[in-house]
Amino acid sequence: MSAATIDELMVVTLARAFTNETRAFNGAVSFVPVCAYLLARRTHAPELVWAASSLAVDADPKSIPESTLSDGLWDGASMLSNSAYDFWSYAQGRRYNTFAFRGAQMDAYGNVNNTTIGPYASPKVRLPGGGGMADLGCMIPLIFLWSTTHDPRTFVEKLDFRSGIGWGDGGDHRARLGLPGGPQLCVTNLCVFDFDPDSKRMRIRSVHPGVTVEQVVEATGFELAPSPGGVPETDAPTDEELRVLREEVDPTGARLREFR
Amino acid sequence: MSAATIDELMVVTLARAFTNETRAFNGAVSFVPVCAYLLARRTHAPELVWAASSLAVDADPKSIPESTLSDGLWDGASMLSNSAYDFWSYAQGRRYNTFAFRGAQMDAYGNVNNTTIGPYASPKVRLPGGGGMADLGCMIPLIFLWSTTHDPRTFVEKLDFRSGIGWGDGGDHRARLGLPGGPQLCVTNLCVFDFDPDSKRMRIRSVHPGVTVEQVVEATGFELAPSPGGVPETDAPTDEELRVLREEVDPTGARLREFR
Amino acid sequence: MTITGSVGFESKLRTLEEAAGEVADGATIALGGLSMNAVPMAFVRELARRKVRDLTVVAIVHGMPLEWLVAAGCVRKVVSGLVSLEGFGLAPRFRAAVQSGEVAIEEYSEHTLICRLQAAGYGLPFVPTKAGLGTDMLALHPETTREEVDETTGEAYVECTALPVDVAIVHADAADTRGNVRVDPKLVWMDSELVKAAARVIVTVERILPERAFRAAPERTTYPRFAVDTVVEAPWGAYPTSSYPTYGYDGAFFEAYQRAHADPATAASFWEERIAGPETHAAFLDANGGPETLLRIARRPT
Amino acid sequence: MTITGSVGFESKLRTLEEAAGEVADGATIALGGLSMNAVPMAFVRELARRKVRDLTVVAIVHGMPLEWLVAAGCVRKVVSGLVSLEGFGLAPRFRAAVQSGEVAIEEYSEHTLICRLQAAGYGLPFVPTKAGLGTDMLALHPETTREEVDETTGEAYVECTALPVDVAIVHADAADTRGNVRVDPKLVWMDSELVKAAARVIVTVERILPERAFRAAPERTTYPRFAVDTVVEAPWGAYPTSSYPTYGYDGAFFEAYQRAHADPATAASFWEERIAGPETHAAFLDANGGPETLLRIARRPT
Repeated sequence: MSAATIDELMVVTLARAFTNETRAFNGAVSFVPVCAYLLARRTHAPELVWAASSLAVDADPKSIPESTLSDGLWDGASMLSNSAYDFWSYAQGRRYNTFAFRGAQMDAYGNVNNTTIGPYASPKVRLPGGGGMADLGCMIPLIFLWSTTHDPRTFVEKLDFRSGIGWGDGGDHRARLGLPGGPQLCVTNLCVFDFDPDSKRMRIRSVHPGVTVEQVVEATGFELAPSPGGVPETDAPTDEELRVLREEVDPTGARLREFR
Repeated sequence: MSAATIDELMVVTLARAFTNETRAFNGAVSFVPVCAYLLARRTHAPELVWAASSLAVDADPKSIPESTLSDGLWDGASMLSNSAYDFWSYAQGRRYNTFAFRGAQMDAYGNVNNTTIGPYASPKVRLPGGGGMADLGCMIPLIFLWSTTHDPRTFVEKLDFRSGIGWGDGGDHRARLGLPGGPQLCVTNLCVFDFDPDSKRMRIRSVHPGVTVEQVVEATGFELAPSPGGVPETDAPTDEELRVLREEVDPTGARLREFR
Repeated sequence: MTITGSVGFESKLRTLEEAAGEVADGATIALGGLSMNAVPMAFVRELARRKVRDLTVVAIVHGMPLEWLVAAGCVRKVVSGLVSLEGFGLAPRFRAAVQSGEVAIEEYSEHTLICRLQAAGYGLPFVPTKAGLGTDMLALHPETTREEVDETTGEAYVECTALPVDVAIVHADAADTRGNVRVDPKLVWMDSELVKAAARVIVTVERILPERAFRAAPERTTYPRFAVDTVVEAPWGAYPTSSYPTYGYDGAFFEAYQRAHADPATAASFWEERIAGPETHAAFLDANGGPETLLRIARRPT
Repeated sequence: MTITGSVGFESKLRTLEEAAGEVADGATIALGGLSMNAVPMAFVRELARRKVRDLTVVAIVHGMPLEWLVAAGCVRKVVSGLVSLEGFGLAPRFRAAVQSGEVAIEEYSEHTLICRLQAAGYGLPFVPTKAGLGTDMLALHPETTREEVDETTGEAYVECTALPVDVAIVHADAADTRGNVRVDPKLVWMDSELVKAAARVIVTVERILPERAFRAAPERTTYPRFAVDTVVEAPWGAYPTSSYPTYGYDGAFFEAYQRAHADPATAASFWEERIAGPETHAAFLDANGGPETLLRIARRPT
C-alpha cells in the first residue's frame, strides 16, 4: 500500500474522531468530511449515522459526485428526509450531534467566515455566504473544522465577517448564549488543532509527517494556545483505512476537488 | 320524493351556503356539515374543496361512518395530508377558508362552549373540550355554526366557558384581535340565524316550515337582533337535493347521530 | 414471527412487557394517534396492567386510551385538547375522574398544545400562534400560553412554551430492528411532533421488516433509526382503534364499552373480561372476538 | 402531449410563456429546489428571455438560476442564504454584479430565511429560532432577525419576521390539470415552505397525469390543488439542474459555463447560444446537446 497522501491523512484523521454515537450530515463542498463519515462507518463505527446532503440517511454511494449536495450521493439510503420538516427539526432537537464546516477564514476560536473578504458593504471578494453554517454552528454540539489551505490568509487573528460560530469570543461564550458544545478539532493540511479547555483557543494537537511546529506557527495568523505535553506527529493511517478509502469510499478521488 | 325531514332541511340549507370557492375541512362529530359539503360538491359547487377529517382532500366516501374523524371517510381522496405539516399550515395560511363547529352552549355572537357546564374548577358536566375550535375559530374567515338542539340551555346569554371564538364580544372585536372574517350563519333545528353587520349579534334569517318567530324567540336564551324586512320561511330542498343526500351522500343516515 | 435483525447491528426490538418497563412512575408520556385512529393501545393496555403510577399523559385528542389508564389508576394528570369517544359519546371513566377531582386535567386547545410540543422538539423557549385569541383557553394557563403583542406589527399572538416529554409512544405499520419506522402509506396525525418532543421514543408496529425493505423505498421511511429508541412488534396493536389502511376501529367494542358503563357492575366485569384481565395481547384479542372480530374490521382495499 | 384535463373542472394548465407572464416587474419571487437540484430552470430561462425587471428573488441556496436572471438584468435584489455553483466554483455573474453594486443582496443564514418564510406562510409576525446567535449575520438585518431574550427562561433567541412572497415557482415530477402536484418519490427540499409563503404558486412538472392517478395514491400527493394556482408541463424543466430520480444535473454544462466565464467574449456567446438565444425549451435542450445530453444525464435506477 503506497504511503498516505495529505488528503488521505486528513480524511483518516477526521474519521478516527467519529464513533458509533456520531449522528452527522453534510453541507455543500464537504468532500473531506463526507469521505471521513463513510470511512468511519466502514471501519470502526458501523452504527454511525450520516445523512448525505443532510437528507439521505445511511446513504451508501458507490462513488462521490462533484457536489456533496447532489442526489448522486443518495444511493442506498434507508430514509429520504424532508429538509424543513425532518432535517431542521432533528438538527434543532439534538438528535443530530455532529457537523463539519470550513471557511475562507477561521479564527483562533474556530469561528468561520464564508461571506466576504474585505468590508461587508464593499467586499474585495464576495464569497458564497454562510448558508447553514450560522444555523448549525448554534444547534450542533460536536463541531469539526477542516482546511486544505493552512496559511495566514485562512487562519486569521480577526475574521472580516463571522458567518458561523465556533467557540465565539472564547471561554464560556457559547454557554452564555445557551448554545451546546462547540468545536472539537480542526484538521488542516499541516496539522491537527484542538481547543484549550478554558480559553477555547486553538492549540496544536499533532503535526503531520514532515511538518514542524515552527511551520505551523508560521502559517497561522493568530497566537496559538500552548500544547501541554508537547506535539506528537499525527498518527499514520493503517493500510486497511487507506484501502477502504481508496477502493470503497472515494474511488474517483472526488476529495481532491478540495486540494486544487 | 317524500318531504324533507329536519336533518335533511338543515343539511341542504347549509350546503346552499357553500360555493366553488369554499375550501373546507371537518372535525369530530360533524355529520351535518360533512353531509353539506358533499351535497354542495355533488350539486352546485363541483370545485368545492373538502378535506375529510381535515386530512383527506377531495375524499369521496361511499357512506359516512360513526366518526367524522375516521379513516372510513377517506376513500377516493386525491391527497392524504399530514396534520401538523400540511393541514395546520394551510389553515393558518388561509388556503383553507371555511370551518363549521357547534357547541353545547352558543351565545348571541356565535361564540361556543364545549368545555364545561358550570364553573371550570368544579364542573357540573365535563364536556369533551375545545379541541381545534379555539384554534380554527381564530384562523378561518368563514365560520358556520349549527345546532340540533335549539333551546335556552344551548343558546345562552352567557357561556360558562368560551372554548371557541365567533364574533367575540361583537362589533369589531375580531378585527381588533387581528382575526379574519367571522361566523356567517347558524343553522338550527328551528331556524337559520345570520349576524347583524354592525353589532354581530344573531338575528333570524328564516324559520323552518311550521316554526314561528315566537317559538324561536322562546327557544333562544338571548336577545336577538332585529331582522330587517321580516322573516321568510326557510327555502325547501329540491327533489334532486334530497335524492342526492339520501341516495349518494349519506345512504346510511349517519347524520341522524346528531339528532338523538 | 420476528425476523432476525440486521446482522452486526444493535437491535432495538423489545417485547411489549420490556418496553412498558421503560415507563417509570411519575413519567410524562405522550400518546400517538388521534381519537379512533392509530393509538398504541396494546402498549396502553400493558401500562394499565402493570399499574404504573402518577403518569402525566399528553393526549392531544384521545378517548379510549385515557379511559383505560384512568380505570387502572395510572394517571395523575391529563394534558389534552379534547377527550371523548367521538360518535360513541363522552368518555365515562375519564369524565367521572375529572368531575370527582381524582384526575387533574391541564387543558389546551389542540394547536397550542401542538405548538408546546414543537417548542420542546425544536429546543426553543416557545412557538408562536394566533390560536386561542379571544377565548377563555389562554387564561387557563397564562404561564405556558402567554398572550403577547408583536412590537413591530402590533399583532396579538400567543407564545406556547416548551412542553418536555419523557417518553412518546406511537403506533406504525412497520419497522426494522435498527429503529427505522414506516407509517404506511403516510403519517397523517401529529405523532411526529411527539417523536421530536420526547427524550425517549417507543414505536409499536404491525410488523418487522428487514432493513433492506427500508433501503428499497427510503422515501417511505417516516422516522429515522436515530430518532427511535425502542421497537415493539405488536400486530393489531392499535385495536380497538384503527391502523389505516390495514384495519378499521371496532365500532362494536366502543358500543359495548358504552353500554357496559351504564352500570358500575357491568363496567367492572367488562374491564376485567375484555380489557385488563387477559394475560397476553393475543388473549386480549381473543376476549374481544378473536379472528371473527379481526376479519370484520380488516379493511377491504377500495 | 398534454392529456385532456378532468372533465368539467377548471384547468390550471398553462404554457411556459403564459405562466411567466404572471410575474410582474418588481415582483418578489421565490425559487424552489436547492443548489444543483430541482430548480425550475425552464421557467427561469423564460423569465430571463422576457426581460422581466426589478425582481426581488428569494433563493435560499442557489446558483445557476441567479446567474441567468442577473445576466438578463431581471434582478434588483437577491434574498439569499448561499450563492455558488457548488463543486464547480463561485457564481461569476452574480458575484460580479454584487461586487459592482449592480445587484443588491439581502443575506440571511439558511434557517433564519426558512423561518421568515414560515412566518409568512403561517400568518405569524415571526418564527423563533436559535440560529445565528453569536454571528455577524443577525446584525445585517436587525429589523427582520431580531435578537431577543425569553422572559421566563432567559434564553437568547431570534425572531424572524414574516417575508411575504408574491409568486413561488417550484419544479415537480407530476401534476393533474386541477393543480394536484406530486414530487416523486418525495419532497426533500424547502419548496413546501415557499408554496405556503407565496400568494401565488406556479408549478412546472415533468409530466401531466390524470386526476385518477392522484386518487389512486393520495399519500403521494405533495401539494393539494387548492395550494397551486398554475401548472406548466415542462419535461426536463429542471435542466441543467437535476430532477431526482429522473435525471441528474449536467456537470458538463456547469464546467462549460465556468470555462466560458474566464473571458467576457466567450461568456457572451455562451449566454446567447446555449442559454438565452433558443426560442423554445426544446431548442434550448437541443442547443445543449439534445438527446445525447439527455440520455447522458438520465439516471439509471440503482
